[in-house]
Amino acid sequence: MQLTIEFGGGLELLCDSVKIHNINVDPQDGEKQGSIDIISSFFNQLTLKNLLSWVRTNVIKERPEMFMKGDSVRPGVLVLVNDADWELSGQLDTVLEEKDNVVFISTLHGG
Amino acid sequence: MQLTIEFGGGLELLCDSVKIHNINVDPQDGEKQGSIDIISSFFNQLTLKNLLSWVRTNVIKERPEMFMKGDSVRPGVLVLVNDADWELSGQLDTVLEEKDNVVFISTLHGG
Amino acid sequence: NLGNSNGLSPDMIYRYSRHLLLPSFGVQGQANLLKSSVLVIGAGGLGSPALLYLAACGVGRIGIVDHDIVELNNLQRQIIHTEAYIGKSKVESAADACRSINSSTQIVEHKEAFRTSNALEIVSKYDVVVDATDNAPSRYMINDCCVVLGKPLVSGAALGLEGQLTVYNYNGGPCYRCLFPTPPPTNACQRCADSGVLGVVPGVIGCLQALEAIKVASLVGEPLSGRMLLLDAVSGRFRNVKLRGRSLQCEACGDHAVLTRQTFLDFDYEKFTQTPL
Amino acid sequence: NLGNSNGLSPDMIYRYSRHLLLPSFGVQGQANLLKSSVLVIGAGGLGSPALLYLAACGVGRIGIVDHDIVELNNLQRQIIHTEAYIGKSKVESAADACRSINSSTQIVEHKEAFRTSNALEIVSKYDVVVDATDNAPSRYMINDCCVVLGKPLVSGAALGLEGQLTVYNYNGGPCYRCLFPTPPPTNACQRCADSGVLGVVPGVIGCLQALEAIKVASLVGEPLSGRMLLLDAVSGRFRNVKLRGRSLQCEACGDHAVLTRQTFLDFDYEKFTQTPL
Ligand SMILES: [Zn+2]
Ligand SMILES: [Zn+2]
Repeated sequence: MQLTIEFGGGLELLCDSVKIHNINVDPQDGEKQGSIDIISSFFNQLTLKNLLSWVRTNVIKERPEMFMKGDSVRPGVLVLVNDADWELSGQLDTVLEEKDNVVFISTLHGG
Repeated sequence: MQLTIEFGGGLELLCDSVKIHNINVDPQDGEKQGSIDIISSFFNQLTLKNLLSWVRTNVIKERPEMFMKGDSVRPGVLVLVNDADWELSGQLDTVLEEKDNVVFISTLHGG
Repeated sequence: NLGNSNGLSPDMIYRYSRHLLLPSFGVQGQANLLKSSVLVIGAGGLGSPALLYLAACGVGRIGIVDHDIVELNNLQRQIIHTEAYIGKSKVESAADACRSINSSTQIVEHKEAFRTSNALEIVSKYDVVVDATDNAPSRYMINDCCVVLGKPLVSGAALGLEGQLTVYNYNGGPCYRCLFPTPPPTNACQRCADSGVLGVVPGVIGCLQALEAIKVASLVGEPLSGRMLLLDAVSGRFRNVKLRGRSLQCEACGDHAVLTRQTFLDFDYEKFTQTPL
Repeated sequence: NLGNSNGLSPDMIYRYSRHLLLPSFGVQGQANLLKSSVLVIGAGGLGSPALLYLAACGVGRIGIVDHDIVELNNLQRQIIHTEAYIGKSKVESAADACRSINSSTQIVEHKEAFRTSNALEIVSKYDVVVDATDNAPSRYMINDCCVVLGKPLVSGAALGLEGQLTVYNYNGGPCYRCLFPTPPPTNACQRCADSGVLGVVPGVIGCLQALEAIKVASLVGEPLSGRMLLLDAVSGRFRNVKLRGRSLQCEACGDHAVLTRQTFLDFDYEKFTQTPL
């Protein structure tokens, strides 16, 4: 499944300062890596929970604790699916579709 | 065909100051109105040329010369199809698809 | 157009003529602004442009809260302050600048740190609050104070080459805690002093905060409630984001929230965020 | 971080520390800015914030062109001018304001109308041009002058509750005439004086013009060439638009264009646009 994932608010520093990543997540790939989270159902659906796990393994290069806490994102990170807060689409259970755009952005406090 | 059309830069004044219009353009409707431009092909394709004609008839309420000149838009109007300049998609020959967003915006000179 | 002057003096009609000519703003929008009051907390990178535009546009009364003094390394982005004010109070500097562009607007100086002990009294005197601070505990404190007092909160932030903007606690929309119930780890909270900021980025966000405050105060337009603007200055792109609604579980504004004036006074925001104010 | 000072004095290192701390900007970006020069044409609604941020951030030399004097009805949006300057030259007022926030930046005053007769000489002295004017003939004239001299042009506009921003003639991208080969009918060209403008809207666009000029001058980031930002202040939404590329048929920058210094001098922009300058 082709997805675009983006990092902002400083989270890009966890992946070599690259903000936009065009990725291809194959549920089968995940299985080979031993992650049972990758296949969410018989229908090969990819959920945001699966994606988070894939991103931590394949995209995040350092300090994963700045990205995740438990099986969700750390406090202070907004997740946007096609420019909408993931709370509106089911949070970790959000089912992703081909060409979806997922943004992980840390809230800023500066001024 | 469901489309969203938007007006900006003052062009909304030509249609009761409404900026966003969710429209449903049926090539058959156009034929009944006697406009041969509405059906662009056997495939029921809607081109931007057809859409302009439909908009002038059905959306523009006053001073159509501020919107069109000949069969195109007047000088100083940018046409955007899904946020891209229509020059990139074939200008008047651009073939529209379901749920496309078309913006007509007049260039501003103020400061 | 200018027939019904709605109590505007001839000088005001002339000063605000570009607003009065605007059909969607007009005399009513201007009259609403002139009757309104806005509190800007922080006279730094965000507060500088926000204050200048709020003063210029004709907000009736503007409050400024800050306890800092102007330093040379502020001037790269805090355009309301001049070299002549280095070493002086930011509030005094900003107030003088606002008065010099619009002597008909009332400017109130709050030369003090914003704390739970003075927050309720200060905020209660204004219609709209602009959060132009630079740290996590202030953001939670300002949010909670606005929830307690039912004030709309225009929140902006900028760091590095990015900016964020939204309006909290407005018209049934979410508050800051609805979005961020748990504070982030302290090492995720960078200030401009630590990580730097391109000066014009808080400039853009501060102007947009003034715009949102003007919309709320004038009752014109659709304020960014339940929505957020994200600016990436490197690419020059904005992202228009749809946010969640008010959370029923929110500890500040939710249906079972226990936030009151008293719990607000007793809350330790520095301990909560593990960050000094 | 601040090891290689690249010729920056200790005062400058302190003043610009928030830029130097930024990994993606740093000493090199600041050194580029300090060596650069920017011309701002128009010290009005757009020029006010653009000039303040260009001066604050450390552009080495800033030129200001305007022939107007400050009037009370400018102050609703032209935040660089104070009441004390009403009746005085806008250029003088803006230059004084820029110097007061950054005495280390060189400010050049061009107290004259921008015309074909002086355009080439003025523009040739700067690296980047900011179009902060308010009428169609000036926009065509500035564009053509920038094409003749190969200068990048940061173009902003604001009217009512809307704003537009792009960078022309930069890095192989389109120029103003590529987009608008034929001028619009005169009754489609409204000025702020005729139709009004919400003061903070040119504020936002002017800040964004400063941002784009800083990106071009510092060689940091991706300037808005071949792209346009549209602001709808009522909804608080920005639109990121992809524009056409350079037009081979363009009469200014196309492959068969006949625009030269001489044809520029002879061109009648008022007649072309049917609008007085
Ligand atoms: Zn809440
Ligand atoms: Zn061209």
